[in-house]
Amino acid sequence: MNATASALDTGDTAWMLVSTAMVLFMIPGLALFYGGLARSKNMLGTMMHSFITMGVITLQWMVIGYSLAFSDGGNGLVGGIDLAFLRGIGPESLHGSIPAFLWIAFQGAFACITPALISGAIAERIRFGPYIVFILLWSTLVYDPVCHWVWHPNGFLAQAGAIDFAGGLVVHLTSGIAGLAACIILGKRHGLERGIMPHNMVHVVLGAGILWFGWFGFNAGSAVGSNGTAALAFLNTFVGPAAGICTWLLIEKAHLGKSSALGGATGAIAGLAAVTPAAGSVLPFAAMALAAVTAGVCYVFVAKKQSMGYDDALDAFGVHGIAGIVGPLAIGVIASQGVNSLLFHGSDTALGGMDQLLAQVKALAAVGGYSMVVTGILVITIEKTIGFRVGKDVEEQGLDLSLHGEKAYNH
Amino acid sequence: MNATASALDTGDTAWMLVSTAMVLFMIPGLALFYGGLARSKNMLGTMMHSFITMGVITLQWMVIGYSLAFSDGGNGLVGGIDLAFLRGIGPESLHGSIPAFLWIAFQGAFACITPALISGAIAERIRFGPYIVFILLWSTLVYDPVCHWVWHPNGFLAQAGAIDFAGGLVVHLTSGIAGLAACIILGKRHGLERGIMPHNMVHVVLGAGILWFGWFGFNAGSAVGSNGTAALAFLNTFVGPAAGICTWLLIEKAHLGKSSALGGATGAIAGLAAVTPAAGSVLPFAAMALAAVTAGVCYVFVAKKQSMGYDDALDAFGVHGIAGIVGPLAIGVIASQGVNSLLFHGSDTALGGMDQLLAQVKALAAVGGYSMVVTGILVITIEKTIGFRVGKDVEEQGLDLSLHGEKAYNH
Amino acid sequence: MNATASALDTGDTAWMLVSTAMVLFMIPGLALFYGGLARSKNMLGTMMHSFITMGVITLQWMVIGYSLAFSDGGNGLVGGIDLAFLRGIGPESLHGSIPAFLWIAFQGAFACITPALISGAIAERIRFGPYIVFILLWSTLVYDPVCHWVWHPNGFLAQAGAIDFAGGLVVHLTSGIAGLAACIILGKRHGLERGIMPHNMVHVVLGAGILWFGWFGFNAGSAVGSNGTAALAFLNTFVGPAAGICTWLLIEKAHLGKSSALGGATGAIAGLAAVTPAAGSVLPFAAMALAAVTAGVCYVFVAKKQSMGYDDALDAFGVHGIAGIVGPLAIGVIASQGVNSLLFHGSDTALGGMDQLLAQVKALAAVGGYSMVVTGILVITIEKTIGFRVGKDVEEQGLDLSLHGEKAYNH
Amino acid sequence: MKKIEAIIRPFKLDDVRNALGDKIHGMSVMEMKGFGRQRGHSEVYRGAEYKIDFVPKIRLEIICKDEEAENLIAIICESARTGKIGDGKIFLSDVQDIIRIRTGERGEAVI
Amino acid sequence: MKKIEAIIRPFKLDDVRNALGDKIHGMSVMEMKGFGRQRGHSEVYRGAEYKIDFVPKIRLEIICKDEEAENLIAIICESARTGKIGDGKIFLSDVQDIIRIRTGERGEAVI
Amino acid sequence: MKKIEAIIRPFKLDDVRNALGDKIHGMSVMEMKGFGRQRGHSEVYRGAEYKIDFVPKIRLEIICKDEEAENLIAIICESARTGKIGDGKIFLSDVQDIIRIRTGERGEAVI
Ligand SMILES: Nc1ncnc2c1ncn2[C@@H]1O[C@H](COP(=O)(O)OP(=O)(O)O)[C@@H](O)[C@H]1O
Ligand SMILES: Nc1ncnc2c1ncn2[C@@H]1O[C@H](COP(=O)(O)OP(=O)(O)O)[C@@H](O)[C@H]1O
Ligand SMILES: Nc1ncnc2c1ncn2[C@@H]1O[C@H](COP(=O)(O)OP(=O)(O)O)[C@@H](O)[C@H]1O
Repeated sequence: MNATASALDTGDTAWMLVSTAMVLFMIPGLALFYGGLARSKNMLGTMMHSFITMGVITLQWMVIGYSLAFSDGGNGLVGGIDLAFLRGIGPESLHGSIPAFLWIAFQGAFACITPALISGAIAERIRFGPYIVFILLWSTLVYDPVCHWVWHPNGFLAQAGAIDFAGGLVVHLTSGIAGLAACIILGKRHGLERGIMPHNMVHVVLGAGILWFGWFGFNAGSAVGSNGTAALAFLNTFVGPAAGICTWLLIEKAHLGKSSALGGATGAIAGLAAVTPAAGSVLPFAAMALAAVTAGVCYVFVAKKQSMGYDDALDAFGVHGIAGIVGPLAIGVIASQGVNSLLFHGSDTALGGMDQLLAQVKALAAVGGYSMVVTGILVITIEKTIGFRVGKDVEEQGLDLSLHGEKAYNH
Repeated sequence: MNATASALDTGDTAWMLVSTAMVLFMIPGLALFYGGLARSKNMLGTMMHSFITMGVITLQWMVIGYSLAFSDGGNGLVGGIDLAFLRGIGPESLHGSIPAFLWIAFQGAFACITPALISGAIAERIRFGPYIVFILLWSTLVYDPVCHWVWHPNGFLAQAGAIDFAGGLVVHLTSGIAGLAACIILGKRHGLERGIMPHNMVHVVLGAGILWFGWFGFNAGSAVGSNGTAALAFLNTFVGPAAGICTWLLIEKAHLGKSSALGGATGAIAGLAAVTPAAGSVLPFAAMALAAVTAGVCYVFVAKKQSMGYDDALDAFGVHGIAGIVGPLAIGVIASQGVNSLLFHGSDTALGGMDQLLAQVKALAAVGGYSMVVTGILVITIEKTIGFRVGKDVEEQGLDLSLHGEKAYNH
Repeated sequence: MNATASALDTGDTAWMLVSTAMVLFMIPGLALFYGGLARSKNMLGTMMHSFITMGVITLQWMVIGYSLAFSDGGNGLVGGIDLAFLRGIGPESLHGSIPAFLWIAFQGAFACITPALISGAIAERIRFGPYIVFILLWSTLVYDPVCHWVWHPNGFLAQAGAIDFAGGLVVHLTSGIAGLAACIILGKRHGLERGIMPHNMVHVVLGAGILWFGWFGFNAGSAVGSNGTAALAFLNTFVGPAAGICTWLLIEKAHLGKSSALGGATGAIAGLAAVTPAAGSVLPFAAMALAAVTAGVCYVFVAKKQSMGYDDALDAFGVHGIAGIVGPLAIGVIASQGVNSLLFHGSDTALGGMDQLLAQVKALAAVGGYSMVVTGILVITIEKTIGFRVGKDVEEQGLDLSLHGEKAYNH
Repeated sequence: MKKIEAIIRPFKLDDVRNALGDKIHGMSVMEMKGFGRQRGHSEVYRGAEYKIDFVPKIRLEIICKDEEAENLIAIICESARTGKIGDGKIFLSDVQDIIRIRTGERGEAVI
Repeated sequence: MKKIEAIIRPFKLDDVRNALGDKIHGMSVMEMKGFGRQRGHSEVYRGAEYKIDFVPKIRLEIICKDEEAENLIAIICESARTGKIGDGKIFLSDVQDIIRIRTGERGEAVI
Repeated sequence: MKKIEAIIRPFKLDDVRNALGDKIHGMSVMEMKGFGRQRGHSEVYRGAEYKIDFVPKIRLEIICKDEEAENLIAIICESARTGKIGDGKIFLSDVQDIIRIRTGERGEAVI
């Protein structure tokens, strides 16, 4: 990275140490959240889809991923391979006011959680080995380049002025769209028409709680320092989901007459995903409005998905994909309204105004389209060669026993 | 706030960012703790009682709560409305050495968890909508003013010299007393006489673990900085509950012949609540003694509650209320003994001695009495108008299915 | 302590506050991890084995443990008793750039978790009271002195140049060996020959996630500051377990044809334990290699334990003991290879080279042998006097009901 | 000897148990789900409503002497009744023999 | 009256329920584990493989009139069949009486 | 054909299963709670003690040929016995028919 800094700041470093740990803690949180939504026979398989990213994507990141995303040695589309194996980086290297190793870890945590999000769309019906192949390729071909486009100063979308504070485009849009593509290609789960219900809502609510906790590190850590922007991002990560919860529960009450715990949890996640790209860029009441709108749009997509004919099992697209579209777009809208003093907090860019909206739309199209196409090719190729989807027998017996030789519960 | 500070300190800010996240993480912890103590048919409803505060109280705090509690524009009884919608506060505003937005978030987390504590007293038998109405009114009419009394420099109890480091009065006493009032008014659960047992002790123990973890942020974060007072509060939050655990288990062993996991967890929570008001004001061995005494008193109240005729379902009063009385009182006793060098660590006040004890008693009476009266009026009004308590059918079927349309477990 | 520091650093203090809380949070994580591996009838008893350390060991640490481990008033074998009851230490005392009270808390957290690790070896068959007696004596006679040997500058192993960054020797070796000795003496569980399976793998995976999260505080906190060494330790704690996961799953797949969730979790823990002694001393790719090798060795021990005739119920020796041997040894090997620039990051010692390997071997022998002997004497004495192991009836009914008067689950 | 199998509402178990008092010397209890005339409930899941036919029930099994059956049935009916659809049913059938594992005793004496 | 007790594969419950449609007015469902000719599965636990004989099954209990039994059995057989070992079994036995708790009614009318 | 229903202590299941060996070709197992002469246990809850009547038990169901029943009963008695109150009971009753879902076969051949 080309950030220059004269010296390590212990306060900034302290916050980044913690926020990195918090982001990584989101992965067991996600495993619990997704697992609870699945059926008990698929609990462990579903948890493994998240958990394994901390194994294989971590290694990929150390070997090549970080370099592809953040080395200066590439062009606007992808980084070079000069930092493969972290060549030349040592414990004394700095990134801004924090150790370079810490920056690598922080970004590595993002690289791990993003493919895990995809797994929600194709849960309860995929093979484990091919899934690992898929996420390794996807991280290398989709995540790392998109990360470079948006977050490396040389990236073509960064150059175009796109704002994505903590990963609306890089994390939620890429994974949400990938989930949509993958679940369309791989088809529906057997028995879906009769309704498949979450097997353990306690896991879901606790998982959402852990995700929210970790998300403070995710969003406020994206300030890469312990400062006013971090505090702004923090407050937005607190009040945005609050608005998401209230919105979801009100719609649900109006629509179905009841407010559910899953509704509250989903509204919170939708709100969290919504404020992510904007966390350090908009003021709190704008973040609340953004989260409320996003939660509303997510509600519609999630409720209508049955009739749309694809089986986004745990709503990776319905929540993360939608929020990854609405969030970045809303920033453009807000920035274009000239209401900066009330809603918008500065920007890393000189654009603002209508240009900002165009930059956001362009980024959405580029990132969404790219993720869709590459994911489609990957999933089709894996399915045709080694086989991605499990057989009907395995699906009926459940992934846990069939693929992992375990049962989640042995009362 | 009238705190003046020249500059942001990255270390203080780092610690406050984390401690705010930790306090918020207590809410899923509390949801798990309370939920596990309830019956399985009420698991989600009970979790929602905690979880929903992060939705609605957060919004209330942003709109008006923070202003009522912390604006300088009021008097000794309540803040003004000049900071409603955080008017005039921006990402660059500071509170002492940390961003003002961070201070607002930290205090907002306290505002969320306090009403959640109340719900334990009236668990398993209340309607969801009226509960939301109740906590919104309660926060506005009880929490925000009391917070102002004790923690705003202009507050009449702060002026009187009352010590409440991290919320023995503001958090535990207000909510514990409110729980007592509410559960007396709403009456007992059906079937209580036959014994109602916790449905999942693993949730209870894990919830207690999460609460303890978050409590380090709660107490040591109340130093509003990364310094010696924070370290003192931290150590007290470590050793106090330890004494609480040992005390509870010993009493239980002597009384019933067995030491239970629930006893350990309850002793820890009693110890945590006990050291809260004193965390930054007493030395570690005083904190341990304080926690031990409190745990003992709580044991008696919890064990005797059956015969006292009210149904404080999950012991909101028996633990938090009692600790909220014993803790603040004990500070006065310690301060009045002239044993400062061994037990007492400084003070924000010039009082000390017997005056301190009087100040504490006065604060206890004011806060406890106020919370009791206002809560009583609120609960009776809600029960008579829209109805607070569920019907017998709903109680028998359980809140989860009846009110939220969900089951916690679907094996 | 003889560390000298002119002033408190808020950044260092912030990181140490958090990392101490994170280490303590490992204890509920361990309770969940171990508990899930046990049978449901022993869930709470198993959780209590971990949880109770936060009660009794905390008190022991305050009264005498800290002094025995860290006072300057002793010799090379043990500290003095001059710091008993923390005499002379106040909120203003510093340890390096952090408050002394914080240092005491951080080390106290280590003192709590270490005996909890032992309990895994003897799970599902011990009495609660005698277990408390055991851990109190063990902490006083084994943990505190060994801590002094290795981590106090005067300790004879510290003097000999042994490297143990975050506790491979002090934590994992002592407890792993103690577990082995204790489980051999106390004998096998009834019914082991028919296979005893984990009762709740979700608890195991979540517990592993919490442990990993906390381990960032454990390892990176051992830098006692917010700096480059902390970042190095952090990154190693991220990538080491990743290598552990991949290694375990690959071996399992090759050996048994399936990769299990428990395998992933165990590989992560093995990797974490492996990098612990080396976290601040080796570069990331060395940490990965170290973790991979350790995970492989652990796999063999865990898989073969049945045939070796002892019942290390939850693999306290098989994972922590083995990692506590391989990790410290590997540091010596790496340091002795003259590959410092690629693998090794500085050292607190002037040794290096082959001398370092000898110092490590000496430390291993001293610590392992001492823990083995003292633990053996303690366990035999307790078993012969008050009785350590439960009767067959209690074992059959389960610890929860028999000893604690509770059931974990009440559906 | 007779086997009385009663399907009742879960929250009525304690009442039934108390009403039977010492008229029985043992019984066995299982959790199950039933469907019948009682409408099930609807569950809400991410914007959609699902109709669940099965409701949780408790199944009691009591083995008794022939002459005790009528009385026990009457007690169960009374104590398990709420009067609303879904109170449950009792099935009566014959048992040929009964053996106490502990002693090997057989027949009515074992009850 | 007859009691039909059917042991089926868990994932076939919905099919059986749908196939029975309104030919029955109620049934009871329990989770259980069974062993039979169907090979159990093996579980992997820390480097070792364990053979688990018991497989999860669902047990249905339907009380019906004598003349309905054959038809219901046929429907269950058809809808629960996969053709692979482990599809399960149906046990048929006599029930002497049946009582509706809510009303106290007895006999076939209660079904 | 006969139905043998045995209520045993949970930790005896493996012993019983092993003792039955290949004398049976299948069985079904359910978790349940029972109360009988065996004293229940007491549970401790926040300073109070509660008496719990019901103890966890396992219920086996084996369908066998008439002539096999006595032998199987003897084996179960022996292998499930601890000699202490609470070992459980065995109920024997008639089964009228048995059907293999997979093939539609009926009668003793199916066992
Ligand atoms: N024909 C049947 N066979 C087996 N179980 C039945 C039958 N009919 C009803 N049940 C059981 O009895 C329960 C109550 O029956 P239901 O028709 O809902 O109410 P009620 O007994 O008041 O008429 C059902 O949930 C089911 O478990
Ligand atoms: N003799 C028996 N007694 C009781 N239950 C049996 C018996 N035989 C089989 N079962 C039950 O039927 C299930 C299916 O039987 P199995 O022999 O595996 O397949 P299939 O019915 O296709 O021959 C078993 O899992 C068990 O629950
Ligand atoms: N009359 C009965 N009807 C149904 N089940 C019974 C009956 N008596 C006992 N049982 C079952 O048998 C179990 C053991 O009986 P118990 O009287 O405690 O011991 P024992 O069989 O040694 O006399 C009980 O827990 C209960 O499940």
